[in-house]
Amino acid sequence: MTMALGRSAVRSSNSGFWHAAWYRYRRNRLALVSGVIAVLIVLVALFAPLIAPYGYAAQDLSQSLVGPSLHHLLGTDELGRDLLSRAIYGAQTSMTIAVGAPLVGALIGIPIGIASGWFGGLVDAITLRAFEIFTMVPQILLALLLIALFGSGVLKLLLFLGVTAWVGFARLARAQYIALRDRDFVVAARAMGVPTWRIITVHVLPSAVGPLIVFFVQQVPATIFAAAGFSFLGLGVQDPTADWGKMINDGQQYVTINLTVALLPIVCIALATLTFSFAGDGLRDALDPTSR
Amino acid sequence: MHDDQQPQELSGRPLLEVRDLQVSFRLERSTIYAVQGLDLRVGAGERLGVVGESGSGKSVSAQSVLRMVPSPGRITGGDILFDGESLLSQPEHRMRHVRGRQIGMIPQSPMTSLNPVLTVEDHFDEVLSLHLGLAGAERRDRTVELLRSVGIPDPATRMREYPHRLSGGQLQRVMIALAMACRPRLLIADEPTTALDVTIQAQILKLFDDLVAQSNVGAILITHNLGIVAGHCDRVVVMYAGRVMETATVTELFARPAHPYTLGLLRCVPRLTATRTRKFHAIPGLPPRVTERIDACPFAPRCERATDTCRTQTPPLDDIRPGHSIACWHPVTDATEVVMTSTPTTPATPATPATPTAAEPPVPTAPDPLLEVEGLVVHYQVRGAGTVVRRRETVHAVDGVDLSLDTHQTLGLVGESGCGKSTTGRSVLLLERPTAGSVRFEGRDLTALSRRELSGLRRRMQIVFQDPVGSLNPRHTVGQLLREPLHVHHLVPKQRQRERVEELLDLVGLPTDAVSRFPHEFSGGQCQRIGIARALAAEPSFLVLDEPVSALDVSIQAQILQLLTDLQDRLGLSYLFIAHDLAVVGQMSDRVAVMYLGKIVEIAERDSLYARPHHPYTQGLFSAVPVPDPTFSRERGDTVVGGEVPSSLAPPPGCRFHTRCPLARERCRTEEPPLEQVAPGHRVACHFADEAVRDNPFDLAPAAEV
Amino acid sequence: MVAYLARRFLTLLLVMFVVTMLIFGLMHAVPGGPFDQTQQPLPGPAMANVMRKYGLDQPIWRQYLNWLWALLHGDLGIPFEQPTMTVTGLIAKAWPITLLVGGLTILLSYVGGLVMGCVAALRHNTWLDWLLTSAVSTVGVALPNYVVGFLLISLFSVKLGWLPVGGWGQPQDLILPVIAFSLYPMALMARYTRASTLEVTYADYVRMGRARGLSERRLTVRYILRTALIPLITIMGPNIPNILTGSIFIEATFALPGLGSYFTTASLHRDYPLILALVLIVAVLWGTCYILSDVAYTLVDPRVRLEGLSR
Amino acid sequence: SSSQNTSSGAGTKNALGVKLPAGAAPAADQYYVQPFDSTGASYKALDFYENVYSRAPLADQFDIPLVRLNQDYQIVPGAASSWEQSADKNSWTFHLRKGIMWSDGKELTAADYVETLRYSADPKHAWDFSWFWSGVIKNYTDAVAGKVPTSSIGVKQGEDKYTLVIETEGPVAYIPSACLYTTPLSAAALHKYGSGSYNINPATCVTCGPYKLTKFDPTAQIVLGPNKKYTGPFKPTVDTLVGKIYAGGDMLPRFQTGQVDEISVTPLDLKIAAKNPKTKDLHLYKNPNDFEIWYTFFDTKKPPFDNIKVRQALAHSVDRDSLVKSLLAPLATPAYGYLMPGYPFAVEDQLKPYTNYDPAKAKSLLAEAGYPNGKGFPPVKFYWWANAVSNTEAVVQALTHTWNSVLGINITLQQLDKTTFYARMNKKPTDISMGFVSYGMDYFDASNMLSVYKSDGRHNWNNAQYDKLLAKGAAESRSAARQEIYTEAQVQLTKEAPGVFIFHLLYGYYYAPYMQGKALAKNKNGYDGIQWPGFAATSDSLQNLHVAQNKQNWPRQKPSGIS
Ligand SMILES: Nc1ncnc2c1ncn2[C@@H]1O[C@H](COP(=O)(O)OP(=O)(O)OP(=O)(O)O)[C@@H](O)[C@H]1O
Ligand SMILES: Nc1ncnc2c1ncn2[C@@H]1O[C@H](COP(=O)(O)OP(=O)(O)OP(=O)(O)O)[C@@H](O)[C@H]1O
Ligand SMILES: [Mg+2]
Ligand SMILES: [Mg+2]
Repeated sequence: MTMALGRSAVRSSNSGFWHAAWYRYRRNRLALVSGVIAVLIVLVALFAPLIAPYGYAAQDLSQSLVGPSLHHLLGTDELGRDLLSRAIYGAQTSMTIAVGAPLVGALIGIPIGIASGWFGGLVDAITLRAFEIFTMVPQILLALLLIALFGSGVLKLLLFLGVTAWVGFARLARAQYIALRDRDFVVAARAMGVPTWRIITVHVLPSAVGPLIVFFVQQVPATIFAAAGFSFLGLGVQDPTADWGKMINDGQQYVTINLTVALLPIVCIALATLTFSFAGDGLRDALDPTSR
Repeated sequence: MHDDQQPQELSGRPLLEVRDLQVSFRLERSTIYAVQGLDLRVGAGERLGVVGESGSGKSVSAQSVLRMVPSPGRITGGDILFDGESLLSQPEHRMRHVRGRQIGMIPQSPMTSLNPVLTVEDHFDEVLSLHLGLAGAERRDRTVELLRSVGIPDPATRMREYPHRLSGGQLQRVMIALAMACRPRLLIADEPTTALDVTIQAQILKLFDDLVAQSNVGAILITHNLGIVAGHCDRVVVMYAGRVMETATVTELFARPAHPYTLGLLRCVPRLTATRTRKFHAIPGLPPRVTERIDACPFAPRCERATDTCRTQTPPLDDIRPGHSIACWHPVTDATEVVMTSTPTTPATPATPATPTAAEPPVPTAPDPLLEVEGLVVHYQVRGAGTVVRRRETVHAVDGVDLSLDTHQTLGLVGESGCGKSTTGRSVLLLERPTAGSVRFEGRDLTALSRRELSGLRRRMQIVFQDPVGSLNPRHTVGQLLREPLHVHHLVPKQRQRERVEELLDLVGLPTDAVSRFPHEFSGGQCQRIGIARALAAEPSFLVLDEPVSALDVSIQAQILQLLTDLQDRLGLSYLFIAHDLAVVGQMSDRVAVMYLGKIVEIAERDSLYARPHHPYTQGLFSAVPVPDPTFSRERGDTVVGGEVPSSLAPPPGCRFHTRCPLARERCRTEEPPLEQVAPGHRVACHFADEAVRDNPFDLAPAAEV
Repeated sequence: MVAYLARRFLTLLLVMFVVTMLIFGLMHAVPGGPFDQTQQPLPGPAMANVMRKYGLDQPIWRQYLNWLWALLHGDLGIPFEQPTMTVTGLIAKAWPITLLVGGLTILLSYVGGLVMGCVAALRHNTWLDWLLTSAVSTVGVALPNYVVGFLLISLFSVKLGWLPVGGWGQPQDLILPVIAFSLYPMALMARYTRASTLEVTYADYVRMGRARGLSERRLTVRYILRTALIPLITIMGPNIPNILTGSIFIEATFALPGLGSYFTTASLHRDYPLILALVLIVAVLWGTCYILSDVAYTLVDPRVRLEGLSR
Repeated sequence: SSSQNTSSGAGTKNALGVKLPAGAAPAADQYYVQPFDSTGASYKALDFYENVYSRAPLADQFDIPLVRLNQDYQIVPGAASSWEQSADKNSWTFHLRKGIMWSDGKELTAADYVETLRYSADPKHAWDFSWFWSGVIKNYTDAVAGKVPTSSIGVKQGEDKYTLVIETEGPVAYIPSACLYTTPLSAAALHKYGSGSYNINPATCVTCGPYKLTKFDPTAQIVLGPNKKYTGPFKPTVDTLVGKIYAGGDMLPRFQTGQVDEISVTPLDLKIAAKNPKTKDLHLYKNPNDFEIWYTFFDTKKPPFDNIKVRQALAHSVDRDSLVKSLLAPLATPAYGYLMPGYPFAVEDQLKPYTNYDPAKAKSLLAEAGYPNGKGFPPVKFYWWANAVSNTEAVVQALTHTWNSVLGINITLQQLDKTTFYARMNKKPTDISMGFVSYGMDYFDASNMLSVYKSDGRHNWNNAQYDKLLAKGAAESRSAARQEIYTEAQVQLTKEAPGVFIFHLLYGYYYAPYMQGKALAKNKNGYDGIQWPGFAATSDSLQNLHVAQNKQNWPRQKPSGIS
């Protein structure tokens, strides 16, 4: 029997899917570079204290707004804080929020979406109304009220953005599960007597997870944006914590005085959003085993 | 009718001549040589059949004629002469006048081939004004006339519809009318009926024949079904791996096939034989992926006659007789014999007129059938249109079905699309909760079981689906797929699982290294083997086979059918075999049930049914099956089941078939015929079954006479 | 159709009821009231007077019912922030500005995005495709719009002096805010248009159209674009309410006296009537866009029936 | 449209009949455009007695207060030409000028003042500034509380309609200063319309000042045109006032492009302007405006700030000089006490021992308080709200950093929106144990600013002795004696450190070069630019400002809607 099979490397059956995805991902050069940068950003964020030459709050008022020098590779801000260090610590804050908020959203949204897509009926009807309610409330207004009520800060911002992000995840998960619910391979699993929870998790989830992961990755830049918006209103991350969105708002005023102060966070955000969206696109293709 | 002995092209210069056509697709890391030196010619009024397995380059060749090979593909050599003029050297704007005006095209999937946002009329307006400069009332009249000529009822109103409001059959009629709109001189039909039901297929092919005959166009009919070629073509080209293997007139080809590949194809076509066969002739292996130019006979790896010459030298396409050429180093000389031996009983015709009583006594029925379905009803509630409160409408998918199946037996279930076969299959497994009725499996009523009891029983009954790829989880490796049932039912201890998976793979004829691969890395036939292996993993005693071979090429189809037959023998399985093709069902089943619109209209022992179908619908189905025998096809009358299946939202009252039945009269419209015994084990639901057997409205006469 | 509209409208009402109730409760739970002073708090009796004057002394459910009752009479109340006007008057004054900017933004971003997306798709895999898709999406997707706005002001107003730095009154005032506001939706639009156009480009019916001898231009316009644009309705529909209610960021950057800024000031001032009015506006707009995009969907795509639509 | 008129209007008359001074631009150019940032503001009225904190820009131009302030913060006659305190010191009598006419034809009389003040005490009106007269004018507090009718408050017509008598609860020395806040409503209009809101509608506006309302659009601009029926004593050269209202955004570019004639600059603006060739040579006008003090307050009833040593430690660990120098200069001076030097009775040197920068002392104080090197000091939240003029964001960060690094304690910042901040701060007892706020004067007397720290006042700090000193100071009319009392009060306050005083804000202004006049010149304290209370009816700057010929070709843009 002739086997018209592709690559013949012997792979362990469990890692197979991810292995293949990784193979496809690697072939996409833009996605690969973006992915590497994205990972670097995350690493920088994780190891900020080790990498940054100064603390994020370390001030030297006598060194206010100086340009790049050997002491301060990228110069300092108004309070004489090292910009490079702030950008590095900024990665930590921004990435915590940008990754944490979608995570919260996913944790809330995906189970709801799955339940509503899989079981339909009343659960679905209620979920759909909840979608509408959440979409209809102006986000800024809600945020301001909640911040006035609970205060602001990295964690609270993260929670707020996460809680409002659930709808997207739920919608997507719902659509995925509705689309997959009646597919033959799912029916086959039912025919096999596989318990419902196992069908939902082991059989359907792997097919649904691709778009969800992609959505997650796309939410990362979107969340950086949203958080920056709150900083713009002065209601985001608290000083002196370094955060890119905050640094943009603080720094843009200095564009004529010290260009690095204004540009550095913009470059950081642009880099992060772009790499994450390219990486997201790459992931979408890679996670679909049927794409070339 | 066409005279097959005198190919018309001899009368002068052919309408279309393709010479040594080469087409290749340059992909990122490989090149696909889709067509590697194709020669063919079509004369006016001639119908050329192009057959070959999937991927053999049929469609690409057709696209090349219109210079429409999709993007990475390029015509790299050869020439295409239309009416003596080379099409390849025409500038693009001239080509546009050839397309649609000189050459019409009929697509494979009519459902996706019309612009969904334009009405049917818009499509006609476009071509008619573009090519013929028609406008206004004249254009409208022409459209109506065209649509009428392809049998669209009430064309003046129907043409204002959007495509999605028309059924597949009607759409294909529209596509044909559209292709004929400017009276082209050549018609290319690329598998025009693959997406359609047998009955509709018969209607469309008849239409095709009529049009070609009336308008004297040359026609290329691309198909993978040799049965169609036999009935509807004058000459045949057999393609394989982008090359012509054999070409001859239809009669010649079927009478004296000379290429082993042609022979192979012929032998694996399912036939309406008198008795059931348990031996299938398949071409082993798979068609190659033509990623390089093969300097050898491309068929050699699958050919039992292949020698070293075949593996090292390309055989030229040589005439062995006038008008019959083949590319083979070792042509089959005594083909008739081979074909004959491949079909042990009398070929092609629907059997000897054996009286049911004279037939072999059926396998003695066990006192307790394995599966017993009584009064099965499955209704779906769907949301219909409504004013303030949305009306709920009922789909009568299955409407009172009784079936029974004994151990180690196969029950065939046939019927047109949408008649409720799959629904029956699924509700038998309780994958769909029956609205009413009972399903007894191994003596227990499944509908009364608790969830837990049912899930325990599930491993005794499994299902294999039509779409081999879609039924396998694309994210699971074959290993995971096969281990799942073992895991769920705790069938084998963990450390033995691997061994068992390998056993299963072996059972269905797959190599053990398939374990770590994903479904999409396999061909359709291989996927179906995986699907079967998965079904078998749970060690069931009963399988629902829901059109397990409909999506496969004939050669692969035979492989799978053989596998299923062998497995049944080895493992003592019982099958509920669902198909829409009487020939396939006939090869597999001990008993056959014919379904129409949610009801069983006829059920009998296989041989009894095939010898003497009683229900007009059954007879219609028989007449629609394409038979790979030109003589028979030609002699068989061309009456086909007209019309289309009514909506199952509102099935017709009385006998559901009355809307399409040539025998229907008043009583049929009001009174529902019961399923009555006409012979032992043969039951029919028709008020006029006697008359049907006597008169045979669908011209099954030749069968009765032989 | 009528039935569909009626049903959608009813659910919309229900949802709005819940939304307003939610916001009503929330805004009363927040510390600080509309009449709190900063330097010196009002003396108790005076404060009590004010509260009584505006009905704020009543139990909260009462207040909500009062508001609902007034709403039924078309009365949105008096903005605490600007008691010299009615809420309706204030909105009538601010919203047109936002609508103008938003309308132009929608126009620019949709038309621009469409053209870019189509061109990119039709010139698939060429440098033009690359330029359009990457350049626009880089700026549009990678930078917050107020940063874009700030950069635009720095360049065109302060440095070159070609355009006003912001404000309202002359036609030139519109240019920079509209550009800054458009970039993101434009990038989004371009991206989706490109994807859906590419998808349709290889559809069967386009191939068949070509096989009938239709010209590429006709195929592009009647076959590819017409169907490629259909999914955009559902994708872009939800963005419209956001754009039409204005962006606080754009309005702050360009000093536009539009509606967007009220979304922050109203809640910062605890301007209850205004907050609720804004919530209503968004809800109504959102509901309208939802329904309109459904209806539009059925109009452009004959395959879709309203009843069957679900998202 | 931009007018760059360089022709002269000297000698011609403006719409009010004022002869234009030498070097002045033509009458058509005698308008003055001021920018206002409406972020966080709400514009409810144009009259002080209608609403104080939510007055719209250009308010209080429709009437004349009893007294006015000159550039040197001296009280000068306004509507009253003279005033005197009664012998028992329990009342003051003001003598009004005759012949000042309202635009509805009635004369300005004592009745207008009486009715206006009664209206202010009306519980139904719920005036937001009623605390100002509470405890000052006789029966005022009771009237506000609704215990007595408003007619019983101590504001009466004297012997004739040009005499106004104000009876006080006890001897109040600073009544003339306080009477800066006496821009009256028209009694007739007040009766007719029931409230002072008639003045925000050009059709119903009643004025006795030099301007009348021509446009009131609180989201875009407010325009005051010349009141041609004006009969009062003070005639301005600038006959049209435009208040441009912006919802946020940078003011500097608006000034640079000639949309407005003046801006108030932030420390950041100065840095940016210095880089710009067009603005780098502009003269920076600066003055204390309302003598704002920016300080950190504590809830002294809650640990750890109930410990005076903790508070003193915090006070000693701030290096105000360098903080001001790097973050605020030249727009602030370090604050060693609550009152800004230059403000009545302010002292500085006596206070420095309690607030000077002395990290060692700070550390030892903290150790004495039981937190050696900050050990055991609970984590504290430091609340603030953003204010660009005072560069709050940078200042609070610098402060936090200083405290944390000098004392080894853990203070974290928490920003709030303004409403929430004040709502929580003003709660009784306060909901904020440490926060950053400012206070600006309401009238030019130490009693005003110092009363902030009265018991049951703004902050949660009680000191009986301090209260006694304030009461004594209010009753004392001899200046030297008052100085002594207030010095003692300031020492008391600073020593107890219920707050850490950081800086006194100076307001910086840029005026387009054609804005000229004595109003912009340096006053006796050396400050320049239009002094508090601004270009208002309560100030003499009205007569001392004009638009000169635009010799520098500054790109002035004439706003729409003025003639
Ligand atoms: N667009 C394309 N890109 C790459 N390869 C293609 C393309 N179209 C066809 N091919 C390849 O060309 C070969 C011939 O394809 P073609 O569609 O002509 O086969 P066919 O005989 O029509 O098969 P089927 O019965 O499945 O329609 C196949 O190997 C196919 O993979
Ligand atoms: N889940 C469902 N909801 C509503 N209607 C359904 C559902 N499943 C099937 N139907 C309808 O029930 C009828 C029978 O469908 P079924 O799939 O059993 O037909 P079939 O004979 O298997 O057809 P095919 O040959 O196309 O597979 C059809 O009209 C179909 O549209
Ligand atoms: Mg094909
Ligand atoms: Mg089926």
